[in-house]
Amino acid sequence: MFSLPTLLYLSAFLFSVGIYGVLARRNILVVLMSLELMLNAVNIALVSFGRVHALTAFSGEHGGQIFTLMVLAVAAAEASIGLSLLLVIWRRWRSIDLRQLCQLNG
Amino acid sequence: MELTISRAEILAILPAGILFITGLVQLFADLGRSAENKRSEKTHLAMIGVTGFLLAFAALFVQGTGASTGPLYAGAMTDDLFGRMGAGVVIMTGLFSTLMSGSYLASRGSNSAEFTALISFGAGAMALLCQATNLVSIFIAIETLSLAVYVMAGYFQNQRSASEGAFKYFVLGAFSSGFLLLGMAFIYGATGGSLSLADIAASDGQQDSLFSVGTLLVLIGFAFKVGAVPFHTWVPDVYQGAPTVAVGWMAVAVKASSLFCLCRFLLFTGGSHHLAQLLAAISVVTMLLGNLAALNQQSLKRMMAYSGIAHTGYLLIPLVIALSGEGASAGASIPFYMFAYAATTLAAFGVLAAISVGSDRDQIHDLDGLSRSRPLLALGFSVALISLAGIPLTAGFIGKLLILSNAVQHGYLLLALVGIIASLISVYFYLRPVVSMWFREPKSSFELVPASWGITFTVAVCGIATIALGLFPGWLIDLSKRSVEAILG
Amino acid sequence: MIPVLDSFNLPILTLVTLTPAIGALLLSLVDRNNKALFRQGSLMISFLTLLFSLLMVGNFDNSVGTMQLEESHSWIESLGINYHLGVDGISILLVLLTCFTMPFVFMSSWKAIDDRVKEFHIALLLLQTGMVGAFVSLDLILFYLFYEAMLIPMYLIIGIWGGRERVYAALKFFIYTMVGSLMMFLAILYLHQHAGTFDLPLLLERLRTTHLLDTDQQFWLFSAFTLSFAIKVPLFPFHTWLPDAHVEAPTAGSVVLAGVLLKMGTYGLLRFSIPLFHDAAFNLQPVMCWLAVIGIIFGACMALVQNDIKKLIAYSSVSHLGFVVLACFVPNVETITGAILQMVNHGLSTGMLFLMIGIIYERRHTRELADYGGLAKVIPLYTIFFMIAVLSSIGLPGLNGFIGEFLILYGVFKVFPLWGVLASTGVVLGALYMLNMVKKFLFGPLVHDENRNVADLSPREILYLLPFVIMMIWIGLYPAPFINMVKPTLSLYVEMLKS
Amino acid sequence: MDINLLWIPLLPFLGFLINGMLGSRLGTRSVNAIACGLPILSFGLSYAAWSRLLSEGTELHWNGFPWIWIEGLVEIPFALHFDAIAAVMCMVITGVGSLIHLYSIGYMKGDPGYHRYFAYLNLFTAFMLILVLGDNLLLMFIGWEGVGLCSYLLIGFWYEEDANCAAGKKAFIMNRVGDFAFLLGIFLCLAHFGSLDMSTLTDSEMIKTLSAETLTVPLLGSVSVISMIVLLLFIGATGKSAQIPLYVWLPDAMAGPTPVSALIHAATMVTSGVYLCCRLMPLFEAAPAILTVIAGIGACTALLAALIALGQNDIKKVLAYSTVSQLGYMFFAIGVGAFSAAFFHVVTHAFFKALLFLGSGSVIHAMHHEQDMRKMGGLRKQLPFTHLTFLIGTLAIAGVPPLAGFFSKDEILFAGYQQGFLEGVDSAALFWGVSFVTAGMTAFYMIRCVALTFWGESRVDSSLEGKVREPGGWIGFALFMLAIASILGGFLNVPEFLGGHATLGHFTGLHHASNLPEEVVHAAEWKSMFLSLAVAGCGLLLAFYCYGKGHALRKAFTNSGPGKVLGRLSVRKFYVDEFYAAVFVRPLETISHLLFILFDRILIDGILVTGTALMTRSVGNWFRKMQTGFIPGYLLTFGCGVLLLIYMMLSLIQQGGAQ
Repeated sequence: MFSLPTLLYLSAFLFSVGIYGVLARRNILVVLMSLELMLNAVNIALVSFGRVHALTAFSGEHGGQIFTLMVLAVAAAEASIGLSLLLVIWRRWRSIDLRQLCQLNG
Repeated sequence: MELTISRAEILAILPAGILFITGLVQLFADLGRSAENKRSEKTHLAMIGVTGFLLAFAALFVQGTGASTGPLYAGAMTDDLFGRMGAGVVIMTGLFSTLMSGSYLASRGSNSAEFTALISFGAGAMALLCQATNLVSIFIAIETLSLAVYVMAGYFQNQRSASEGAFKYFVLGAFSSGFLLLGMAFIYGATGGSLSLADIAASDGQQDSLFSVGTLLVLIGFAFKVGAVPFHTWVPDVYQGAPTVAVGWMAVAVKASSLFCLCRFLLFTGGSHHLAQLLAAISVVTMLLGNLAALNQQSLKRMMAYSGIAHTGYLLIPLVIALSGEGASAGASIPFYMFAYAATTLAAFGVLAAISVGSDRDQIHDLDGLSRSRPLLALGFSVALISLAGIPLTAGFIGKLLILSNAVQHGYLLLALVGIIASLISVYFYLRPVVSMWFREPKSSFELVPASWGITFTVAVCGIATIALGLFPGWLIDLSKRSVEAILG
Repeated sequence: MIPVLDSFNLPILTLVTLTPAIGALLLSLVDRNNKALFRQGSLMISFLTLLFSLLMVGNFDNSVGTMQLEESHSWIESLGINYHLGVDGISILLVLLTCFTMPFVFMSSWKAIDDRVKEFHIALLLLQTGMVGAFVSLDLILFYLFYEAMLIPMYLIIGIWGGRERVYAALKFFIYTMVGSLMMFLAILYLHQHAGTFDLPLLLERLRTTHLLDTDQQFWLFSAFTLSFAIKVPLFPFHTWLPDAHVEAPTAGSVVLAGVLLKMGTYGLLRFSIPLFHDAAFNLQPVMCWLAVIGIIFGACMALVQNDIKKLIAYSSVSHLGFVVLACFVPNVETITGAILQMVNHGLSTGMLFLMIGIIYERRHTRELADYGGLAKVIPLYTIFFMIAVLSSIGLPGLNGFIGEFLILYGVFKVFPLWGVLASTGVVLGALYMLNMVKKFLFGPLVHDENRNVADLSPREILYLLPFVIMMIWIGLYPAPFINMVKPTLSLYVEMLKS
Repeated sequence: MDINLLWIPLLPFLGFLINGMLGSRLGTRSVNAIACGLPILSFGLSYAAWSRLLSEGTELHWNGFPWIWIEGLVEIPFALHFDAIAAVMCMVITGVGSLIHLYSIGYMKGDPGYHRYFAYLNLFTAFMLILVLGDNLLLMFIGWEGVGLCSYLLIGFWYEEDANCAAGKKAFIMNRVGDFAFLLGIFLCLAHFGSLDMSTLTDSEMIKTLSAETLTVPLLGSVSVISMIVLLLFIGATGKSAQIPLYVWLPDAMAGPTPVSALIHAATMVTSGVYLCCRLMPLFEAAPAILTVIAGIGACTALLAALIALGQNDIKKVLAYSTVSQLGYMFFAIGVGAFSAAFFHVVTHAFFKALLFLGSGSVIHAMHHEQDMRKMGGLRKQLPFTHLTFLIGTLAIAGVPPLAGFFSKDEILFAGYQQGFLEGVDSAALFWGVSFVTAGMTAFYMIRCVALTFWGESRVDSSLEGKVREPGGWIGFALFMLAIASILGGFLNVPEFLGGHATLGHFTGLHHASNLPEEVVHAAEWKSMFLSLAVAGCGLLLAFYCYGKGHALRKAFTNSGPGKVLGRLSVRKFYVDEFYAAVFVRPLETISHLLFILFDRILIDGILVTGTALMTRSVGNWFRKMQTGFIPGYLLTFGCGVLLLIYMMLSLIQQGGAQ
């Protein structure tokens, strides 16, 4: 009952939300979440594309879905790195405000 | 159907495999005693690393100089000369970085196996990236190596600058991989569900503007990795914060592998004239901004960072030419330039590591009178700088010669002119360290910890290599040419 | 030809070019504290090179005007870059000049340089390879290689062993030169793209027959090449690096700079700019000639008001080389013969002047004219040698300076009287500033007590000054051998330009 | 016996080498022997060559070797030629030269730079001989510049005095200015004659063809090649031979030792300009217009110098200006086409002017280097011999028969008279008038000089009382010989109407038989002779009256208005030096300074070079500022980059679609 465009719009919307979050929020935790959101938004697109193309004659295998799984794995790893960095930063700065990290410049 | 893995397929992943195993071995070897004696050089780690890298390198030779084995693992990757060249650069860099890391880290009291292991892991990922021929494998390889590098960048946890740099790298990196992935999705969608580059090239979705945007987004993802303007903002900060050895490693290996992959990607997808134009614009801005911003830097690492950005700019020129249809062979200058760049940069960072052993010295004036206290280091660094400036009798000159002559050959006079002007500007800041090393007297306060054999060895070898490649580049150039022809099949 | 020599055919040019470099490599293995060894070693190496260069002259056939002693090996095939060497009448004297100067440069810095002796001698030897290589290479890239390779050692020599403002001067020298040479680099690449070769003889031939360049291309390429060489010469508006470089450089540096390096520019004009792009050269003749003439007069006027001896002589170089540039752009056999002789003569006279100023600087550590005066009484021998150098540089008939100037001025006057006349005024002005300098420097009352007990020339110093004097008198009274060496080449050259 | 011409200049040159290198080690005696022996030897050689020329009429030639020799383009050999004119000059140079060398032994005794002095003197002799013997213009130029160099060195011989060096420098530069023109002349010759050999340059055919060709010269319009050449060469001569406008160096040149003044600045070097003209007589005669100019310059120089000489108190200065004036005579003679007269005057002038200088030298020597005549007077008693010889010289220059000066000067004046009145050339007549007056003034100021120095009551400084005594030895000898020469010199060239045969004129081939009827000429000659005698006599008498006996007239004149003005002008040398300084020297230096500051320092170095550098660096800083360090900023840059690129991409695609 959902057509491809609808799904794509959804993913696009989520991706933009992700971008907005990354750009606008100062809380590192939120930023991390937004980053995840971006990746997952793309996942939706991939899956839906995969779904469509699986029906078409050109290629039988479910590349999109496989890709999505891979991305999930990667995203998990990335998240773990991100959180550990978050800890380090909390230890040094006693704050998780993005704008505090501005000693290196010029 | 039963599962078969052909000899070729084994051979193809041999280098990467060896590297991953090396990393594991290093971790295990250091198990148990990792916590204490972080101050010892732990030569055994270096030894393991070196053996690993040498083995991997040997594996490359086993793979030989044959053109290509065609698609392997259902088109996920291939094993061709081009890939091997890329792997070669990466492995070389890894080898020397491992050599240097021991004493450097020990002097900072944080020498544990993770670092060398991360180098090995990263190297493995990079080797794969150079061979990857499928969006999925490309993405995975990139992410893997990025994760390794994020950690290395923030390796000095007790240093604010390190953590800050690492985090910046991470956030921006994740941001960019978002776009990379989006681009891949677009391509996937536009080309009717094809993921392997071959299929993409074959498919008919090329004209679709969705496809063009997709390639553009992928390009942006890579542009971030190689530090092209306007996606370069992380470079200086990360370089400054990260351990000097790690910086050397990143500067060369990450850039090299990403560029090899990008080159392969663009040659396959064939891009479009529009993309070529955009890329040209990017390269012009990158060359100019990199060199100009480097002019007044006081921190050597930052200076090298901007110079790295500038060199990315030069390296984009052959891609522009390759994209614009005529002269895909222009890409041949990339492998050579990367080798030259590797030798030069490693020599430079070796010296930086040497002077910052034991303390955080990376100001230009910290080099004052180095030619008296450490003539060899001074000489090596000077050679490196001269090569970076593209002055004859060095590898850097031949690299520039290749790129610029290609540009002129195919009528990109403007690009060539900008390149010339940029390198003219660069002469100024490349000479500043030379001035302090040779023309100034050492400061009395300045006491150098004698450089470890690993660093000295690296500087010496890379310095000599820089000169040698400047004098007898013929064979490498031919190899590069053949490798690019190998991609095109 | 000396029959003995053609029996075994050595790669003479390679020997001449690479001997110093190899020597430098060997010396780099020696322990840095063994100063004497560096001095004697490099002296021997340079004498060996001189020997080879004489061999070269021995094997050089005066009756032939084409390239001789050619050596051609493919170097980087994939880029079509060859290791192609050769000499003809235009280059041989300059090679000779280089090899002649170097040994005495080494002798002169025997005492003067006591810090970082190792680096100094290695740098100088590499510099020599660069210079000779640039003169003999017939492949554009090879030429560019040597041309640039000269920069680094010279930069170090100025920067390390130079005077107070050395860093500024060295940087200025480097950047100035780079500006030009990078443009030339681009032009070389363009030429390659156009004619498909870096090989000079081939290029000349193709540009005339198959791959003609249109006017705009010629204009731009010519400008690119000429800019680089004009900076090196230095031609009038591009000259401001020279005084600084000369003043700050150590004696050896100044001597090499004035003696040989500047000739690289005029040589380049003769060898590349003009024959490769002769239409553009012809169209721009007025511009170039006016610049040259202005340079002659301007340089002289500047020299007139200097208080620093080295600066004064630096400006005199601007003036003297103006003659050469003028000659290059009014090409006929007389002028070009004159130009080549003038290059050699300027190398000898100015080189000697700088050597002698180095000598006095070693003793008094000042270059200000005001700090001197009345020295003739204290150091008569020095005075005599200095006077000879001065007279040769102001072109006294019977000394070398006159021959070149006469041929150039006559050749120019014959074709363009106006430029001939204007340029000739340089001769008068030359006498004016030089004699002013001599008067303030050597004659007049002995006012400063520090000068009362300055030591006269030592035997070593006489030993390395004497050859210069001998050459000056030889060329001045019997230039025939030198003229015969260049004549056949030049008649071909001029023919080529005519066609 | 066969004579190799090269030896004539080579011998003195050897002397230069030996004395120059070893002089300091050799003893005075050997220095003397070498320094004087070798010139005397070459005198012997030139005598031998001369006698051969007389007996066999063979002009010796030395082929030498190719000098500046580009086959078929520029062929200038290093060759010497010994013809009549050269012969006479050689005799004068080596003869008078040797005497002056001998004289110097006495004069320079005990000078620290003794050997250096003789080395220079020998070098000068060598160069002078090259100048004379050179078979082509360029070789002559070697000598020409060489003697200039020696004069520079010898004027500045006592270099501790700043003034002396200045004088030497001035001389050299002034000569260079002349040589500049000379060089251009040489270029023209080479360009049009295709060779610089004297034989070619005097070849009548070529000259005829070339005088047809014309050049267009700025300011002068179209001029025939020959005239241009002649003009340029003449300008060259004005430098060497101290004519207007380039004469100012000669008086200053008196800073050198007196024998030098005698040899270089009276007898030989300064006359080389005249020699050049005589050498190239056919060339000069082919340019009548220029000859008029030469005559004018000569006459004016003669007058101006004489006027200045009137007011000088330095004995050498008086002689210097008289030299200038005499040289003016010679050029006047050339101007009116009397080359033989000019050349004759060169010879006689060499004798008596050398004599006068040496005389003044011995006075100065006796007075311990006092040169101011106001501090002399009454020296007749202490220096009888010097006085006698000096007087002879004075009378000779004043043109009292039968001394040398009489014949030569009379010939010159007659030549002017002839052209002016017999051939009716107005300009010549005018110039004759000028030089006629000058003749009187010459006599006047020379007697004044004698009177102030030797006659009247002594004004000698008391410290010198009794110290002043006759310098004997070589000094006396030289004076004696030259006195003889000045007495007899005139008989070399006695004109027909006095029963002579103009020997010198015929021998050198410079003599022209006038095409006017015999008796007319002779009548004119008698007339002109009496006139010149008269004017000389008046000058003498006036001088005797003014300086010998009462001074009433002198006082009356000097106090009168015009007298004051004239006196002032004369003493201040008509402000010519000041004029040159104001118009040429100082402007040149100021302009150079300005250019140096404005152009080199400020414009090029400051604005262009440093400016560019600063600009680049500031742009670089601007880029650095953009690297703020704020992560949101970075992310924003990234995002904007993406958007921008996508936008560009899409618009590009749009355009692509449009096409």
